[in-house]
Amino acid sequence: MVERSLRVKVAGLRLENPLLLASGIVGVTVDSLTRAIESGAGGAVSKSIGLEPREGYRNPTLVATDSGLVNAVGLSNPGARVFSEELAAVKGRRLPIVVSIFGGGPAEFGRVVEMLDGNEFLAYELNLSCPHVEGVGTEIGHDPEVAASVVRSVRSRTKKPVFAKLSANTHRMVDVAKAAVDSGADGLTAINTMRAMTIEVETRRPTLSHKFGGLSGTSIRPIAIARIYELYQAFKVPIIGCGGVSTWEHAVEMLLAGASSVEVGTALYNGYGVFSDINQGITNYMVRKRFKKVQEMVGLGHKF
Amino acid sequence: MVERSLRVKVAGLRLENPLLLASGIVGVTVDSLTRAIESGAGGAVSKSIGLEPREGYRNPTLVATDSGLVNAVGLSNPGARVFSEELAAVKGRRLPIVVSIFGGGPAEFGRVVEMLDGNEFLAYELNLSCPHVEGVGTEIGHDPEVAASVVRSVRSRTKKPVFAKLSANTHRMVDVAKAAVDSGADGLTAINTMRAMTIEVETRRPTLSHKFGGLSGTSIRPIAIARIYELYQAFKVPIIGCGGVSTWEHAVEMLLAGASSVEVGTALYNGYGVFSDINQGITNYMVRKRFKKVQEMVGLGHKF
Amino acid sequence: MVKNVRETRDISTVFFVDPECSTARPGQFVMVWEPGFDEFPMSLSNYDAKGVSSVTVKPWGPGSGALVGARRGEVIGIRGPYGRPFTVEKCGALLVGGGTGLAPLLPLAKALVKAGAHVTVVLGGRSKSDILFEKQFRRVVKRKNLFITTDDGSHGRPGYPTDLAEELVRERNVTRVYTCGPEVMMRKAYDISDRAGIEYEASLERSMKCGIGICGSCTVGRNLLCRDGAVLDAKALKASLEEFGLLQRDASGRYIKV
Amino acid sequence: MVKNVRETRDISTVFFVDPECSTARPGQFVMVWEPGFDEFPMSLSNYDAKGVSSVTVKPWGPGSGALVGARRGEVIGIRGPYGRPFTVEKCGALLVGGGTGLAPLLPLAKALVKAGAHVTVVLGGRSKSDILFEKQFRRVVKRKNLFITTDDGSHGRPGYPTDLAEELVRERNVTRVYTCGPEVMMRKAYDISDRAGIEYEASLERSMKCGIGICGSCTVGRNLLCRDGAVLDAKALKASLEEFGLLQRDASGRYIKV
Ligand SMILES: Cc1cc2nc3c(=O)[nH]c(=O)nc-3n(C[C@H](O)[C@H](O)[C@H](O)COP(=O)(O)OP(=O)(O)OC[C@H]3O[C@@H](n4cnc5c(N)ncnc54)[C@H](O)[C@@H]3O)c2cc1C
Ligand SMILES: Cc1cc2nc3c(=O)[nH]c(=O)nc-3n(C[C@H](O)[C@H](O)[C@H](O)COP(=O)(O)OP(=O)(O)OC[C@H]3O[C@@H](n4cnc5c(N)ncnc54)[C@H](O)[C@@H]3O)c2cc1C
Ligand SMILES: Cc1cc2nc3c(=O)[nH]c(=O)nc-3n(C[C@H](O)[C@H](O)[C@H](O)COP(=O)(O)O)c2cc1C
Ligand SMILES: Cc1cc2nc3c(=O)[nH]c(=O)nc-3n(C[C@H](O)[C@H](O)[C@H](O)COP(=O)(O)O)c2cc1C
Ligand code: FES
Ligand code: FES
Repeated sequence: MVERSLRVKVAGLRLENPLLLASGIVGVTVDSLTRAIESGAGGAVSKSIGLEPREGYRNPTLVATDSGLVNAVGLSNPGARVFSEELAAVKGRRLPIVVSIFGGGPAEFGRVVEMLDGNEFLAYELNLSCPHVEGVGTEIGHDPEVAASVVRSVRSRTKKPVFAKLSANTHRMVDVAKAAVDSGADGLTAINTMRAMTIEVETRRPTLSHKFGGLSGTSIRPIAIARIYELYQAFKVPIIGCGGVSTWEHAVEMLLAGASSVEVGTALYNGYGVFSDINQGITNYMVRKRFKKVQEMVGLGHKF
Repeated sequence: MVERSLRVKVAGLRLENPLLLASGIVGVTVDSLTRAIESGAGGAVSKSIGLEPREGYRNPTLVATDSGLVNAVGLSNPGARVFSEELAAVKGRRLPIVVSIFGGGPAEFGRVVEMLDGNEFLAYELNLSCPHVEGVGTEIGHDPEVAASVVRSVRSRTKKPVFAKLSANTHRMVDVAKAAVDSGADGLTAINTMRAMTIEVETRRPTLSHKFGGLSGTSIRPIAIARIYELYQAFKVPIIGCGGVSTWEHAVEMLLAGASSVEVGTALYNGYGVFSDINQGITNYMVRKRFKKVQEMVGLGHKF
Repeated sequence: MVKNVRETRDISTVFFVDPECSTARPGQFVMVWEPGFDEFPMSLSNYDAKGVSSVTVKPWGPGSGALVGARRGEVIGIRGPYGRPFTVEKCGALLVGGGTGLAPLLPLAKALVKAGAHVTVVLGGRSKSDILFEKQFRRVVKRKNLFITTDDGSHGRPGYPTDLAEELVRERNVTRVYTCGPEVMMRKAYDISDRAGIEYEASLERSMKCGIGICGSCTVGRNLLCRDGAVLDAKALKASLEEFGLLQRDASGRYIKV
Repeated sequence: MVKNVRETRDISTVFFVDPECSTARPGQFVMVWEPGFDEFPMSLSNYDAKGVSSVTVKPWGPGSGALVGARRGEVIGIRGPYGRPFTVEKCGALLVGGGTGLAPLLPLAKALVKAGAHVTVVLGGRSKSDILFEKQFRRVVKRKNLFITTDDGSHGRPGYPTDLAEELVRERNVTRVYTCGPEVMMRKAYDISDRAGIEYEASLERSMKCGIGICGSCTVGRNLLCRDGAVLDAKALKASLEEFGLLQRDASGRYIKV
């Protein structure tokens, strides 16, 4: 068998392969992030961490439908102080962890960074795009000016690379991205879940306790591909693709659209083996199509 | 078997049942609209008709993926003059046809109405939301002011009910809806397709000739449900639900979210029988749950 | 794409491998995507249990032109097989085809013979060098059951294939006419069958976008050709006689002459 | 919901019909949705080929409280069965359970007996009126293999079920301990098995949001309890001894005492 390195460099991050665990999927604890990495992910993004501990919404917080997964977990997280301690405990192990953070505005984002920044991790992903938590979600991600001030606040407090995670629930995504990039974001992550709801017909109730949630999984991939394609046309900074990837074809499709690396979330439904399966598929494809590096594939869908 | 009437009244439209054929699905010709009605649809919305004939984009214009259907047909249509002649030919048959129209701005919408209005049909649906045709699609549907002027232009030229069809690609959907309602729209249709793209990995090309298209089918239903729920909270005018309905459960879910009637599009993939199947399912549900009229179910998901 | 065989002056058969086509039946079509050019429907002219299949194509636009020029190893997209096939049963079958319309008639002839039908075939073309699949049909039906007509008389009988078909319907025990080719020819064959009171199936052609019953671009009356056809029988066509052989919808949905 | 059976002072068994549960195996759980209140994991205490199934529940929050009060005909949502079941094979089995932890042990006992295992059961409870499923277990195992302990000595042997378990491990040919109940008890049983060098499986409990390996709320070390458990064996638990029986994560992900 021909060997291929899957190594990628994304805004200074060196990853063994282009796959990352997406934020909020199993990665509430450093143990879970580690398991994803040991299962073959090039990196792992933590659950979004806020200033204070949050229990999130009452169950049901997730519902699997024939249209994909709809969730309103409600940004449950142990808070920046506790998570900082968890990170401190794995110091020296050089785990390729990206920490996702959220907050109610620039000041709160800044304080979260101050509490976490001393630890060993690769980068920040700013969750500007949770579609179902009032005050910390889309209010920030749909408004270019607020997004800019959040990115500036984070930028001034860390030397680590900063990725802004975008929402496709707005037609202004490219404007928000521009604000983030102009304010110092090193890269963009697209996309978060799509605002959604399901109603259960026997009980006639919205299924989720929070009623509104976010749609993820296969259903949203064509939306993600379109948004990544638009971002690649508009910006030079690297893009982390996210949304509905569960096979190597999906991952390659996202690279071709312009993503430099690819997050996998809902597909964890099929177990941690998804990372090595996808990597194997990408390797086979590269051999067959004679690509030497993953980077060569990035954005190739724009050639035509 | 217990009998149940499925009759509904939606902004003055009297329909035999709450199902409508969605715009752009088979309904390019009056023959096809008629077949949908005879197959059990309470009404049928035509392909969107513009001022001039349009051939649409080159093939491929549709691609079926594991995430649903992505299309960029490009608003192909025979033009208002020809379509008006087709409508004139069925005069007196009292077919429950809704005519969807599009245009580049208020003046163009107005002229289309002038050409069509003399014919016998139930109502207009204004396509303010095609996600993949430049100049006549989302430029109109994402901007409340433009939407308002389009609705005013149509309103002043017809006595027939007018429905504004909305896009979920923007976080401003409710603002656009408000502009439409304040300008005289009798009802709202939600949602159109979601902006999307697919790239084929063997050839590395965007699959559609137009590259960008719109996602429809099961994948988008939870997005549609959320938007319909929001509209029902905000407005008194009736809502026609649309997006990913293929079973009676889906249709009931949409009624519970607040839709007064339900359009079926991509599910025609399974043939015209979908209308009678869904109607049968709704009837059984009504019997089981002791509903006497469809109207009783509308918006029940808001009770909790 | 595995092979490209030149059949006549301007018609080529393009072979490819697609496992899903192994389940094809005579008269079904596929949507062929020629990347960067177009996507269009094509009748299957061959298919086997392993999915080795072919379409037989005459260049008429950028897509089919590119397909005819396609080289071994090139990637083309195939969706399908789609559509309602011809009826295959023991009967007195008369196949009347012209031009690339012979494509779906070749697998049909094979299937009918296998089903024990008595099969007579008329191959039509403008001139000797336009006659398609003569060799292939000879392998399937007996010499006395294979007829050729050319408009210019350069091969077989001079005249239209439908002229000969009319004679054959009179002289032989024909219970069903199967036809594919120019729509004017198929309409003539319809009128012949109608007068003779025998069954009739034709594979029509319309502008197709989706191939799966969604877009509505392929209507013949109330029928969607991609789902209810491409093979339509006399009953389906009877409702569209003001259209069949005369009018079709262009890509915008307006009627134009066929 | 088809039936609600009061088992003890505060524990009820709620029967329902769910065809998917007909494929359940001992130790698997379902997510029970009590509309308007909560959704929570529950071990299956009964299931049959027709999908008639049950969970046995002690009210501890709004959801389980509502479930215990649920009446015949009420609609509850059931997802599952989920999770890794207990190992069912011919062995020397000792089942140690307390409180509603006996729920998954009942179908396990039945399955083990069927598989030819030698099955001994210890039922624990605070007091006589807390002992669950005594009658049901009597139907499955012989009198001499069924033991009862109560903390207050009001029924069976006074003391903890684990005290008795330790004796039984010494006296009988026990090759695997199966346990479910309060985590402190299960940890004790783990230590006993570990010292005796025999196999061990426990069904743990953690806060669960999704039940399908997505949300990460149910971690025990690197294991997701909903997928890798709820039944974990000694090997899986050995890596989490600083946690097992001592700490668990609350809904925010912080450690709290079990
Ligand atoms: C179901 C179906 C499937 C098709 N599949 C394919 C395909 O796979 N590939 C492809 O390239 N094309 C296909 N076509 C296109 C179709 O074959 C062409 O429209 C047809 O062949 C005419 O094109 P031509 O230039 O070859 O024929 P022409 O050269 O115009 O004529 C061919 C023959 O038809 C006879 N004919 C012509 N006009 C008349 C008339 N007025 N009355 C009676 N007979 C007449 C001629 O005498 C001659 O014998 C398909 C068509 C149909 C209906
Ligand atoms: C896999 C799993 C599935 C579960 N499924 C359900 C379910 O379906 N329904 C439900 O309501 N709950 C369920 N639970 C919840 C669980 O049963 C409770 O946590 C447990 O029963 C304690 O609650 P209790 O109040 O009944 O027990 P308690 O009354 O506190 O104690 C029960 C028994 O455990 C013994 N015990 C108590 N403390 C100790 C100790 N320190 N050392 C040794 N023994 C001790 C007592 O002596 C007594 O015999 C499940 C738990 C697990 C692990
Ligand atoms: C249960 C769940 C929790 C999530 N939590 C977060 C989160 O905390 N922060 C965040 O940025 N994205 C969160 N997401 C979004 C995912 O990171 C990802 O953007 C989305 O699920 C689309 O990718 P997928 O289709 O591969 O899952 C969550 C998604 C799910 C399903
Ligand atoms: C092939 C195709 C063509 C469409 N054309 C139109 C159109 O012309 N006008 C319009 O308002 N919507 C059009 N739509 C959108 C549908 O009317 C509908 O809003 C959308 O497909 C979601 O519903 P569904 O999931 O039931 O298909 C089209 C959709 C498809 C799939
Ligand atoms: S080709 Fe689209 S409906 Fe037939
Ligand atoms: S409950 Fe969500 S991962 Fe286990």
